Amino acid sequence: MMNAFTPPLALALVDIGRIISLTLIAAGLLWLFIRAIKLKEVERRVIFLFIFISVAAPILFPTVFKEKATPVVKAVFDKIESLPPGSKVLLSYDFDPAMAPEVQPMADAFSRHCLVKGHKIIYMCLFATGQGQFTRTMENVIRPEFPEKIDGVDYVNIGYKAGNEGVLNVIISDFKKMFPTDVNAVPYDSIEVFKGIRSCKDLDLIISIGGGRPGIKEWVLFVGDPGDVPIATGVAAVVAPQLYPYYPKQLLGLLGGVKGAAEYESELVAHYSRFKDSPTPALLMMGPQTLAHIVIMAFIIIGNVLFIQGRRKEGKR
Amino acid sequence: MKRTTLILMALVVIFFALSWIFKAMAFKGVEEHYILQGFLVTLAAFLTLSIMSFLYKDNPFYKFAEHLFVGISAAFWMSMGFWSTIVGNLFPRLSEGMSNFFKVHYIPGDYNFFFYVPVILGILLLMRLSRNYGWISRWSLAFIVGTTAGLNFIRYLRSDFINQVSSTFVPLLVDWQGIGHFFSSLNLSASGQFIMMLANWVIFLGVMCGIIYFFFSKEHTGLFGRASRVGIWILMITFGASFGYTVMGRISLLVGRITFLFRDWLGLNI
Amino acid sequence: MVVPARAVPEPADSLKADSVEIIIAPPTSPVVSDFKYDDGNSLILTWVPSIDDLPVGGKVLSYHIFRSDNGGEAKKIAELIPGANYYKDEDLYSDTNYAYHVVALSSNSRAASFQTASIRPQREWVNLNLKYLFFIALIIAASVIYFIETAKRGKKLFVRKIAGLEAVDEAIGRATEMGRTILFIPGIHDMDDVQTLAAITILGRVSRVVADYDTKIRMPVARSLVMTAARETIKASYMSAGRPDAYNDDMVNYVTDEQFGYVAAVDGIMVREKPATIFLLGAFFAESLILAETGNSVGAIQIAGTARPAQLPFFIAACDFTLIGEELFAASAYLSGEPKQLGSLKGQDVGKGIAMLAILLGVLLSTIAAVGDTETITDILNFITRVFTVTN
Amino acid sequence: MKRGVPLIITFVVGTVLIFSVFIPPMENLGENFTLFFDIIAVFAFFLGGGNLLRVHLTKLTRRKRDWEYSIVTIVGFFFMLACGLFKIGNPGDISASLTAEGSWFQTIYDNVFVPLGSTMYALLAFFVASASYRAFRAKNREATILLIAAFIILLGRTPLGTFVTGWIPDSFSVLQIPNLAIWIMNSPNLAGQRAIMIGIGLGVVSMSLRLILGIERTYLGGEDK
Repeated sequence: MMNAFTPPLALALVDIGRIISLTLIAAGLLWLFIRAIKLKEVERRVIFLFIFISVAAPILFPTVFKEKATPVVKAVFDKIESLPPGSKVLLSYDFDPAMAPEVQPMADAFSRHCLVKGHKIIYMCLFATGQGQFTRTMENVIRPEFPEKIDGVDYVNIGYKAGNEGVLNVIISDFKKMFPTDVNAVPYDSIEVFKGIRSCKDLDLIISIGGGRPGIKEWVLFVGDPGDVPIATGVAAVVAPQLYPYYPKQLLGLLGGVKGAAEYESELVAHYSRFKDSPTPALLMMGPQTLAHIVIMAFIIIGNVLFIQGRRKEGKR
Repeated sequence: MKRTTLILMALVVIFFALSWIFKAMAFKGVEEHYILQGFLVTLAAFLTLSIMSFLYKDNPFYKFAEHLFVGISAAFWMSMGFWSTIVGNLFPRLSEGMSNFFKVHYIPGDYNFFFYVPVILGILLLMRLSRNYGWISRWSLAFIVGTTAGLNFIRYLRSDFINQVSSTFVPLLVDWQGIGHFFSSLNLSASGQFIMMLANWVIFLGVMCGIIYFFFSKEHTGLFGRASRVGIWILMITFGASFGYTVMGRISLLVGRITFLFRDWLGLNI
Repeated sequence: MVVPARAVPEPADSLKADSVEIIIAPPTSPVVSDFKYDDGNSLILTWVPSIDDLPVGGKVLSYHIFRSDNGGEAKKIAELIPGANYYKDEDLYSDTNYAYHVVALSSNSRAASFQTASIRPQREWVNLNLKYLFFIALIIAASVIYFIETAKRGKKLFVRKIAGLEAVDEAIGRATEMGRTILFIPGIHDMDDVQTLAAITILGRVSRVVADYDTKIRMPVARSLVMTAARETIKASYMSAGRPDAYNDDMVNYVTDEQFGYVAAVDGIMVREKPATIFLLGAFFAESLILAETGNSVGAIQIAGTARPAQLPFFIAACDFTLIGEELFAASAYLSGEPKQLGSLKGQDVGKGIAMLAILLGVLLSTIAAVGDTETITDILNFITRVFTVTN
Repeated sequence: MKRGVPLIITFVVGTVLIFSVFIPPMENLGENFTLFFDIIAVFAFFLGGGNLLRVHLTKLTRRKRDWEYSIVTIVGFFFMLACGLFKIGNPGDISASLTAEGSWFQTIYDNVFVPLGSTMYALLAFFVASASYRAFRAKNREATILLIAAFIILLGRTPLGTFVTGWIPDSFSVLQIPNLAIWIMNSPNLAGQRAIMIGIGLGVVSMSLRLILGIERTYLGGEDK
C-alpha cells in the first residue's frame, strides 16, 4: 500500500511506470489494429502478453480508473449523504471470511461515510463469523481514522445472535429483547446510540452486507417490507443480478461485487478530501480488471475487423 | 540436449538458488525455520512461473511441474480417501478393534453388516487384475451404474425439471392499472412498468422457445422451426452473457497469482 | 399497547437488578404430535407463547425445551428465541415414549408450561408430501417406456439432426487419415455423475468406429473407476468389431483425481501428441476452457458436450461442435440408431410437452391473478404451483 | 453370468433407489449407497495408483521420450503418500487431523499443491482472452448475437459502460449499458438457463431409465451376442 511515508522518488517511479505501461498497451493495440486491417492475424502468445501486462502493470504501479457511480450505487450514497447528522444507521455484517475480499471494502466504505457524516452506527451480524469481520473494520477504519469516535456514543456493536430470520422477526418490534446488552455486556438502556430506538422501525437506514443466507433477502422480507424501513445492501457479484427485481421499491440501492464497492469508494473520495489517502482496496482491485476487460474488448474488435476485411477481400475476387 | 538449453537451465537454477538465499536472509529473525521458509517460498514461486511458461510453449520446466503435480496430487487424494472414507466411515461401522487402533469413534448399529457389501464389491472390482475372472468386476460396475441412475433420476427431475417449471410461472402484467395508465406512463426506465413486463415476457417466451429447440422427435419447420430458431438466439444470448460475466472472476485469479509473485516472493511493497 | 415508563434507566449494576424479579406468565397448551412422513424418528411440539412475550416491550428473553424419555428426568434439549411457537425434535427412537414441557425465561425468572402427553414417534410407509413428484415421474417414465416399446414393434420414428453427432464419423476419419490419435476426455467426475455415464456410453459408439478404422485412441482419466469402466467399454467395442487382439489396456490410463493436476497432464499430452480429434464429453468445471483452448491451439477438431450450464459458453466459444445439455444424454441413443433407443428420445419430448403446458397454464393464471384477484383463479394457481414444487 | 447378473444388479439397485425416495423407512438408503460408492472408489484407487505407477515405470525402464520426468512423478507420489499415510510430522498421535498445521502433508499442500493448482486455474485469464478474440466474430446471425451479448456485459463491467451511455435520460435508463447488462442477465439469460436445465432434467431421466432397463449397456460390453 502506498502511504504518506513513501519517498517522492518512488512515487515518481510509480507514475513513470504507469504512464509507460499504459502507453505500451495502447500503442500495441493500435499497431495490432492496423495490422488487422491489413489482414494479419494475431498470434495467441501476443494476446497472452497483453493480458499479463494489463494485469501486472496496475498491480505494480497502482492504477485507479475513475469510476462513475451507477444509479443503484449512487442511490445508497445519496441516502447516507442526505440523512441529517445523528441519524441512526444499522450495518449488518452478514458474511464470512470467504466472501470478505468482495464485500469487506463495502463495509469499510459505509462505516467511513456514516462516521464522517456524524451518523450513529449500530453494528450487528447474522453470520457468527461476521464478528471477526467487524473487528477488521474496527482496526482498519474506526481506530486509525476516527479516534475521536466513542464506543456506545457514536457507534455500538451488538454482535451475533443465532436464529437467522427469527432474530429479524424479533428486532422488527423490539431490539432489547434480542439484544439485552452489546458485546461488551453494557445494558441496552445505558447505550447512548439506542436512545429513542425501540425497534428497527425507528432506524433511518439499514444496510446488510453479505451474499449468502441469511442475508439481504431476509432483511427485505422480514424487516424492510413489514416495517417500511429504508434498506440498502452490498453483496457479492454472483448474487447481485438476483436482487435487481427488488430495486428500487423494496431496496433503495445496491452495491454488486468489487465494481460496486469501487464506485462507492470513488464517490467517497470525490466528496471528502480527507479520504484521499485512505485505502481504497476495491478501486485498486478494479485497475487490473478494467484494463484487462478493455484489452479483451479491443481484441474482440480486432478479431471482427479481421473477419470483415477477410470477407471484403473474398468478395473482390 | 543442446548447449544453449543447458546454459539456460543452469542460469535458472542459479537464479532460484540466489532467491532462496535472499528469502532466507529476509526471513531471518522473523521466522523460526527461516532457511526452510525461504526455500518454500522460492519453490512456490518457481512452480508458479513454471506453469505460466506453458503459455509460451511446452518446455522442461512445465514438464517438471506437471509431473510433480500429478505424482503429489494422486497421493494426496489417496491419503485423503484412506483417512476419511476407510478410517473415518468404514472401520467405525465394521470393527471395534480397528476403530480403537485408529482412535476413531465406533458406531454400533444393527445393520452394520451391510457395509460388507461395498467391501465385497471393492474386492470384486480388483478381480479386474485377473485374466480369467476379470469379468466379475462388471458386477461392481453394474452396482455403481444402478446407484447413479437411481439417485439421479429423482434428483434431476426435482431440481432441474419440476422446480424450474414452477419458477417460470411469472405474471405477464405487472403493476397493472388499466391500459390507459400503461400507455400514459410508458417509458424505457430500467425500473419502469414496461421494462419489468418485458422481462417477464422474455422469460416466458424464451423458456418456451428454448424447450422447443430441444425437441428431438419433431421436424423443426414452419412455425415450430421459427420458434426453435428464437430458442437458439436465446441460448446464444445466455452463452454470450455468461461468458462476459465470468471474465471478472478469471482475472481475479491471475491478480492473486501475480500479487503472490510480487509481494510474497519479490517482497515489493505493494 | 403498553408503553413502559422510560424515565428510570436500568441500573448498571446487574446484581441489583436481580433483586427485583420480573415475573412472567408461562407458555400454554403445549401439544406434541407425530411428524408426518418420516421413519418414526421425529416429533413436533407446538405451544402458545407466554402472554408476556409481546412484540414490543415483552419480558420473555428465551424459551427452553425440556424432554423426558420414557418418564425419566426431564432434560433441556433446546433454547429458542422469543416469539417461537414450535420445535421439531429429530433423531428419536420409535420405541421410546417422549414427553415435553416448555419454559419461558425472563432476565431473572422462569415459568414452565404443563407437561405434554407422552407419545412415540410413528413410522409412515409412504411419503404423501411427494405424491405429485411421484405422479410426474410416473408419467414421464411411462411415456419413455411406451415409446421404447412402440419402437421395438417396428414403428418408424423421426429424430432431428444433431450437428455435433453428425460430425463424429468425419472427425474419427480425419484422425485416421492424418495418422494421429483421438483424445477422449470423459470429464473430471466419477461414475456417480450421470454425465460421466453418458460420456462412457458415447465412448462405446466412438470406440466401435475407432476399432473399425483401426485409429489410435487415447483416454487419460481422472478417476480410477472411470478407467475401469472405460477399459471394459473399449474392449467390448474391439471384440464386437472382431479385433480383440488390437485392444490394449494402455489406451486408458489414470492420471490423478486432482482437477488441475489432471488438466496439467492432459494439456501436456495435447501439445506433445497433437491429436487430430478431441472429445470433451462429461462433467466439466473451470478446466473446460483450459482444455478446449489448448486443444484448439494444436489444431484438433473438437467435439464437446456437458450438462453444466456454466461451462457451456466456453465450449461454444472454443470448440467446433458442442452438445448442449440434453443433447449429451441423447447422444448415445442417437449414435446407436437403434429404434428402441430413439424411442426413449420421443418419450423425453412428452416431458417437454408437459413442461410447456404447465408453464403456459401457470403464466396465464398468474397473469389473471395479478390483475384482478378472483379467489378461484388464485386457488388453481396455488394448486399448480404446489404440484410443481417439491417440499420434503 | 457375464452379462445377465450385471443387468439384474443395475435394474434392482436403480429401481429400489428410485422408490426409496417415497418411502420414509428407506430414506437413508440413498445416503448409504453414496457412502458405499465412496468405499468402492477407494478400492479403485489401487487400480488407479497401480496404473499410474506402471505407466511411469514402463516409461522409465524403456527409456521412452521424457522418461526423466517420470522419476519426478514416482518420487513425488511415494513421498506424498508416505507423508499422508504415516502422518509424518503431525503434531499429536494417530487421531490428529491429516491436514494439521505443521505436518509435512499440509506443508507440501500449501507450498507445492496450492501454487501449482491455482496457477493452472489462473491460466484461464489468458484463455478467456484468446477464446474471445477467436470466437466472438460476426460470422452469422447466431455468432453475432453471441458477440453482442458478451460485448454488452463486458462493457457493463467497466467504468467505460457508464462513461459512454451515462448521458441517456432516466426515462430511457434501460439503454444505459450497466442497466442493459443487468437486464440481459436477469431475463434472456435466465430464460436460456431454465430451458437448458429443463432439457437436462428430462435427458437424465430418460438416460437413467435406459440404463436401469438395460437398453443401454455399452459399459457392459455392448448389445451383441
